[in-house]
Amino acid sequence: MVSTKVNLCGLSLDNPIIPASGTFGFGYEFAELYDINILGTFSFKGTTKEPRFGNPTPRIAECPSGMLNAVGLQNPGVDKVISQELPRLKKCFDKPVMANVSGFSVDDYAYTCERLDKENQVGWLEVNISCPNVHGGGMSFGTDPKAAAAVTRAVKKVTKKPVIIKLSPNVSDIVSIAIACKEAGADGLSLINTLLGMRIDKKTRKPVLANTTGGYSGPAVFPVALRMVYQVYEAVKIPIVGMGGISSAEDVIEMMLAGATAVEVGAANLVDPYASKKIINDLPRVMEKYKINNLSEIIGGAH
Amino acid sequence: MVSTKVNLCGLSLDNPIIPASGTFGFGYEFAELYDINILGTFSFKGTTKEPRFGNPTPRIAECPSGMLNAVGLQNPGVDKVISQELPRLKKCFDKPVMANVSGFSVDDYAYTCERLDKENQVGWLEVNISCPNVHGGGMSFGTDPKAAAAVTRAVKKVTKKPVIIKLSPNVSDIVSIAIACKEAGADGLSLINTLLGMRIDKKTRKPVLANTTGGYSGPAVFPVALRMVYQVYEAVKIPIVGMGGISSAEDVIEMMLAGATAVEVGAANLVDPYASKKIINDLPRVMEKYKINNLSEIIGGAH
Amino acid sequence: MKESIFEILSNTKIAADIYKMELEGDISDISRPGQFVNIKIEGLFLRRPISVCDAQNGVLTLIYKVVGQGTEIMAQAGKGVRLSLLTGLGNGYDTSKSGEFPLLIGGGVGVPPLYMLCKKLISEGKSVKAALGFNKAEEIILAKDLKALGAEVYIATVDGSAGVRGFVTDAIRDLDYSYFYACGPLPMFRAVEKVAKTSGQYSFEERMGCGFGACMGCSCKTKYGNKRICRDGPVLEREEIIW
Amino acid sequence: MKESIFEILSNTKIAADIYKMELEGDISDISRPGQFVNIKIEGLFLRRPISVCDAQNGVLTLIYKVVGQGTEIMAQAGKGVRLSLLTGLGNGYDTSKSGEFPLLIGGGVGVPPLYMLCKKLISEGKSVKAALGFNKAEEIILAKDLKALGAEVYIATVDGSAGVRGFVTDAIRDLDYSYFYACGPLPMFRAVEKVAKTSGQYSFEERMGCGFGACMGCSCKTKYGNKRICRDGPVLEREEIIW
Repeated sequence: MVSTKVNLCGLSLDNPIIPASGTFGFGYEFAELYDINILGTFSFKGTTKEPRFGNPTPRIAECPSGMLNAVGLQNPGVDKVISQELPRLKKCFDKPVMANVSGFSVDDYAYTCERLDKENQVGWLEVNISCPNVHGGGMSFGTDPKAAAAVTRAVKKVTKKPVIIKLSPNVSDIVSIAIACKEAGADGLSLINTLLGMRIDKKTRKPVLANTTGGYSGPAVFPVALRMVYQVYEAVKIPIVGMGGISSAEDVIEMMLAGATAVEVGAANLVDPYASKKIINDLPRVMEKYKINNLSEIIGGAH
Repeated sequence: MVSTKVNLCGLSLDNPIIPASGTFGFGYEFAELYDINILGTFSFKGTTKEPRFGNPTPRIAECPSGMLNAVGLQNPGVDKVISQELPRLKKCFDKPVMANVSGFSVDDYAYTCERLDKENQVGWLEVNISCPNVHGGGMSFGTDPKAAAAVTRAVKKVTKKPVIIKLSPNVSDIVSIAIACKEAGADGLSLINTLLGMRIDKKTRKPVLANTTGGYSGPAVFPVALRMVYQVYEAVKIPIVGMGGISSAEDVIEMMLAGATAVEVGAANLVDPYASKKIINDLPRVMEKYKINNLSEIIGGAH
Repeated sequence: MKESIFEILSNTKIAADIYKMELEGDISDISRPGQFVNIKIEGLFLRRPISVCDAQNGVLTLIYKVVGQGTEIMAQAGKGVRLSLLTGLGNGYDTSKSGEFPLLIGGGVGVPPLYMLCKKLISEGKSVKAALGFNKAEEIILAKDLKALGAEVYIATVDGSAGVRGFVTDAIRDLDYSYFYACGPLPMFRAVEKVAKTSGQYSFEERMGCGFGACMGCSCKTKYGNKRICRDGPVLEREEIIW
Repeated sequence: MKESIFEILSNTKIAADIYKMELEGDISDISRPGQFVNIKIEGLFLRRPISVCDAQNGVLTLIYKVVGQGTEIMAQAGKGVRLSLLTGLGNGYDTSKSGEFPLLIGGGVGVPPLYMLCKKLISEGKSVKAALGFNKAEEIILAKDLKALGAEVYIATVDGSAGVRGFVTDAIRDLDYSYFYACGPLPMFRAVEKVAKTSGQYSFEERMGCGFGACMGCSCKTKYGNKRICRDGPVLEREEIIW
């Protein structure tokens, strides 16, 4: 009997599978399809201080082994998330949820995190300093070690919950950002956010996305994500949530060998709504294939 | 009758199709398969001052819609390239060839470029400041605007031939590198080199590549390449050679709409040795599909 | 919503660039006309949403136009090919508001979902008029089929090669109707909006990520707040739309 | 080298994890035993190199072991499936150096290319011995076939379930031979190198990019300079190898 349990920043997960923010809403669309309590946890839709509609459409484009999105942090705002989404989630999810937070200033991040810190349903704060689809904010915090550290410090001041900083892959040196976040007090890191990409419609000769560029996700980004998780694991000894194109239990093993304590599954949920469930069901078989009894023992195993 | 002619830094190309350095050797393996004079030109194997064996094997790994390579600039060195490869090439290729040059110091680059400047067969110098697979050099020049400018200036001093600087995508801000190269006198830019990636063998629990990481190429990187070409075209008005996952005439059109004057075809040549020929043969039909009479007119058309 | 495997029974060209595909599979989740299915296509990452033309006796009928990579591959697929479909997607048309003599307004490849809608309305004892707009006679689809269901069909073609010359709005100007249901391109909607005399419902198109409400890829603003075309739509009521 | 489409005639399991695939197509470029083909596999980017077991009368025979993603997909492919192959890759074995009584040394899934080599040597009037090493009796392949060609076959198995107990080197110690041709895993080569009494040729394996000499993905150093396993190899002469 194999064990899929892992410990993420002090909280135990039945398995390391975490649907990624922006691909799982606030959970209840998927709760209609299967019991989402089988998940390790999930990261809910990126939440900001104020409600946001996000970018104009089209927001989605097809790519080789992946997709672009330029949703732009559409969300009801932290007030409604607390007053409406969390109570509704409580009906279908008993576990601590990962609260994904974005902002446009250090104060934004601190405000939203402080509000969510008071919610018992929230187990971790995943602070997204890497959204490529919003202007004046988002990714800019994720490409400068000083700004990344400033956000981390501000958030740590207002919460006792574990703070996981979500990093951008669109940088020359992700290790320097990771180190800055760790030294500013981050309890964990999640990576990678999407790669900045673009498609052009050859008939109209215009960008496919109304936002011109978008975030690339799907299996195509997996080798880049794996490399960055491997590099960050070498440099900082705080837990890493690995993500980027994970679509099978085999991918989960590979990402954990690179150094991930848990993994987020993103685009795969959009193509197959049962993807996360299937991965969880496949894990024990794949663990046996690779002679793994205790999944937590392979974390960083490739180093 | 459509025209596929383009002008790259003062030299006319019958078509914009250029097999990329490292995927076409010095041409003659492919000359056994088809008349390589149908090409716009090609960029020969990255050449350094001294001969290099490159990295230990395995050097290659499979990826979703692409591959990793960590060859590490294996080449016979500039002396043998001039004394053996170029004469042999002359027998099967009448057009000016693009000479791809790498180095480990500014002086290396200058030395090798100065030697190749004297060769009539060489039409352009493509200066690779972005190889992700060599240590102490290669990519480090491509991730710092000052170093990129220093290489560009040194090379420009020793040659009258058009100098095209090959940029790395593994940076926070490729536009700043592009501007630095242009201001240092670059006649053109080629992008993107490969994305730094990695795979792990789940059975051995070790990296697949002996070099641990490698360069990711193939259709998977096309949306990232397209985005960077689009951004660089907005910022600098020198010709861009666009590359990254191009495998069809449709891709060529899309890359030129983003701002490329010509394109390099890389990984596609390795999977289908006739890929570049097929793309050239398909171009007129695809141009008609999109109502393009003169290919050079669509350069940057999406802006 | 249900994920299941369908097998192609037939896939034939019925007009310029327009194909009719019949598939066998589990249609139990398709509850309303105006819903769509999301199809996994070999070699592509995202599924492709196609509106349901008809669904009965375990057979799903799709009529689609070849407009890009996805539909090009679909058009090549032959009998016996098995495809993964998500079924029962979208809200679909609400026939309870139709009144006694509703009007269907379809433009080009927007016509197919109106077929299943027409069937339902007629089964509910309503007398249905259908106004269909096309570029030219060769592009006309489903006109005979709607007549066969018992609808009064009015045709408009841009080049006048069939029916009245002009747009579908030129065909409905003098018609009497209790309610309308529209499906077609956005310019047609804007034209209809100007001349429509009653309440009605429009079915919208948008590039989608998931097709079931998870990714927020196809959001739009309405008078009653943000809606997801794939889940809260694709059918919106005239009164809530912000043009 | 030639790029052409082959059609699978049969694809059957012949031992633990080992499959035999017969394909029909243009084999005119396959000129020597020890060459390989590079196969495009649906859903994967890189082709997969497989050594040629036999090629005659328009039929190509491959014997391969399921070791990863590519060979797993190959093992699923049934009769009638069409595959793009690059044929005539690699230098292959040079039989002109064999002398009158050459020895073939094969380990596990390294045995298949020795079949076509054996055929050629025997057709040249040479008397051939073949020493084959396997883990256990269930993994033995091609022993009967080599006998049927007229070779004297010696078997070694690690668990002693067939032939002599031990490695293939334990089976060749007392044999007389004029030259040797080896194909198998690197540890076997190192063992052979210690006991071999004559000159010979080894066929090497390496992860390849293109398979035809363009990408420098499979380079190795030899006493006569750098060589590409895919084009200057896979067969190297004992004298040039740097161990």
